[in-house]
Amino acid sequence: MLFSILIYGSAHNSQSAHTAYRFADSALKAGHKIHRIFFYGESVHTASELSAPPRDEQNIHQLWKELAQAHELDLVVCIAAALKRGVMDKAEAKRHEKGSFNSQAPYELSGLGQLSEAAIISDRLITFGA
Amino acid sequence: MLFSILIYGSAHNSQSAHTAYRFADSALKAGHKIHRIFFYGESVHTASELSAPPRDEQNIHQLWKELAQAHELDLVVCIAAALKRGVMDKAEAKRHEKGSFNSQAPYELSGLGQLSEAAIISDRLITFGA
Amino acid sequence: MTTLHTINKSPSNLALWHSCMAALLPGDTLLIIENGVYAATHTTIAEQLSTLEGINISFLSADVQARGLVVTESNNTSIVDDQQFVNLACQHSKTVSWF
Amino acid sequence: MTTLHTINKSPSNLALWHSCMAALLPGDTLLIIENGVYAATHTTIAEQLSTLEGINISFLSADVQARGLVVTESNNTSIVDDQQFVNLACQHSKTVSWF
Amino acid sequence: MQQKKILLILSRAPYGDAHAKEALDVALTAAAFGLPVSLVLTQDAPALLLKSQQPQQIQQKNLASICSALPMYDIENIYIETLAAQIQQITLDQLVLPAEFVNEAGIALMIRNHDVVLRF
Amino acid sequence: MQQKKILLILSRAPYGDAHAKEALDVALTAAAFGLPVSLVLTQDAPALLLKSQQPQQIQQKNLASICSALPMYDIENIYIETLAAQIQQITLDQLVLPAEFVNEAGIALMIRNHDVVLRF
Repeated sequence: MLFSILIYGSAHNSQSAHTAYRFADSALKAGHKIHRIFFYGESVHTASELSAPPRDEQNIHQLWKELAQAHELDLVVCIAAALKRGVMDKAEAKRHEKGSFNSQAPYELSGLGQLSEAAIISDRLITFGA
Repeated sequence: MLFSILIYGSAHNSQSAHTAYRFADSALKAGHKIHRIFFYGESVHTASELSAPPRDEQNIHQLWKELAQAHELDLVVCIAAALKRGVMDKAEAKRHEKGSFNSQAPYELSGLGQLSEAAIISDRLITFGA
Repeated sequence: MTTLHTINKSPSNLALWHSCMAALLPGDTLLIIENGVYAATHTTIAEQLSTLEGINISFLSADVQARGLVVTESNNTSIVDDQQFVNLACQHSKTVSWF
Repeated sequence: MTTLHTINKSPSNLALWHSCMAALLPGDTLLIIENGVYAATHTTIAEQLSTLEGINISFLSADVQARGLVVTESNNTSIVDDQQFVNLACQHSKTVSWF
Repeated sequence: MQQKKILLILSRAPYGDAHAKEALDVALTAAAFGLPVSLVLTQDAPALLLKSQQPQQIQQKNLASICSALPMYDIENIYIETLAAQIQQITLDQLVLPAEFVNEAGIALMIRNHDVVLRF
Repeated sequence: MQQKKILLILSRAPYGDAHAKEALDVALTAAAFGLPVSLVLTQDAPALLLKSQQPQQIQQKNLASICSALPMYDIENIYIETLAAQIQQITLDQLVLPAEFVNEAGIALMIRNHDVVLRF
């Protein structure tokens, strides 16, 4: 089965990013494929590498990064939702004349079209809400 | 009258940061003083200078910054809430071995004690919720 | 020692609205802001607000306008601007925010 | 063409729970996750869930444990783990998330 | 590839949070992708279509204006949940575009008849 | 300076979002500042005190453990809203610490009698 996952909940004020992570991990362990993880709304903060939770708490940015690297997952962050919330990669930082950036691969900024494409391609699109 | 303001709502997914801004602006125009603005919970993202909203939309980071500079306001961001959400100044970025930072004066990272102190000192503490 | 209460969630959050209305005492003001202003046209909440005795009900003007609603002013119900919001916070000895 | 519905808000969000329960059709599964699992001990919602006919009700195990609740399994009610969550998503042709 | 029909169920009021705006962005993008999109406005969402909205003072974009552009993107299946509109005393003549009422049973059937359902 | 009495009204369930944890952090800090703190748990918040909580699998801190430390910080005025507890079928013997019931009228009086009231 080919899954895509839409995450809408805040990275650090909602359990949904972690529930989505457990779902993705379980789906991969069962032999399913994941076409794309799409971060939208408040969930775009997941892509910020500046997140520094206490050592005994979950690091959701790191969890997704490691899962993506292990399974070559496509982590797409909605670019419009990300820019207004202060999540940007090197190219966007330059374009917006910012002195620094806080996001990089495997997180990738792209348009909402990637969500529509995921809906078309995948057997199942599952949302983890705010 | 000496006010302090506690902002709890998300900077970019809640109207409350903007309502709080209008309240602060009106209080200052009426001749009141503001002891402190305390950013807690999801509102800490307000302190990120990487925020790049479309030009025809409000820039809440900039609005507070300009109000603070015009009136020497004390903008305090809860450090624990900020660090886990990826909002940090130069000193914290160094301490957490991050390659960049996204917050600086007039926003200032400090502890929750600053909220208790504001509650003690101020005539009124008003919350703008999530 | 009266209180200025603010509420910013739409009345579809009934549990919040019920808790808030139960916490009002004579002399208090309930200032309705942001999505809370949908209370003005909500069938059951609008009626309950009109029966609260000794409580001032205010709607924040900018939010009523933004959402295109009509608020009928009466003895205990008014529309206030941002400056009057500040005055209300001064006139009551504390504020409580329902969200 | 059946649906897997998930719901992640506590039953104190009655408007959400009512919309969700009204959207269930025979053959659908309602998987209750995160703060939704408080439905297990909520007086009115727990009873309404038990009267839904032709609907499978599942609670996500990790969330039930986290919150220290007890779920009574029955004909139409079960506790599932993360792996079974994935299976449910496969068995139904689409998912709808109530939040 | 078979064309998938998308149903968007909106439930939030405008301006208080970003849900309504972000849901409309999804609708417009999906339509631009050539996907057939239906919209259902439930709970607090019918107020999104009120033509009287004037959000200048709170410095937000007028969402009614965005909604009025939906037909230009071939999004013409726009439904309002009957009870939600009644609770907020919203009538069809107050809206920026033509919409139809649908009840809860109708929404259940729409969910079953669409391929992808997104809620906001 | 006169000492101000602080009332914290919690309304959210644990784990779904950060409200409960962040409210407890405020309570502990205010108490460390020497302020008299009272806690009232309303709506979904009484579940915060259930001793049966085991959040290891969802990788969050056990909030019941944090709550059980409240008396060590001299936070001993802990109240549970009666109806909220009844709706969730929560009884006092299930809790990590002693708490008292309070009804809605009692909460209204507590708000009036405290100097600073924060809700979460």
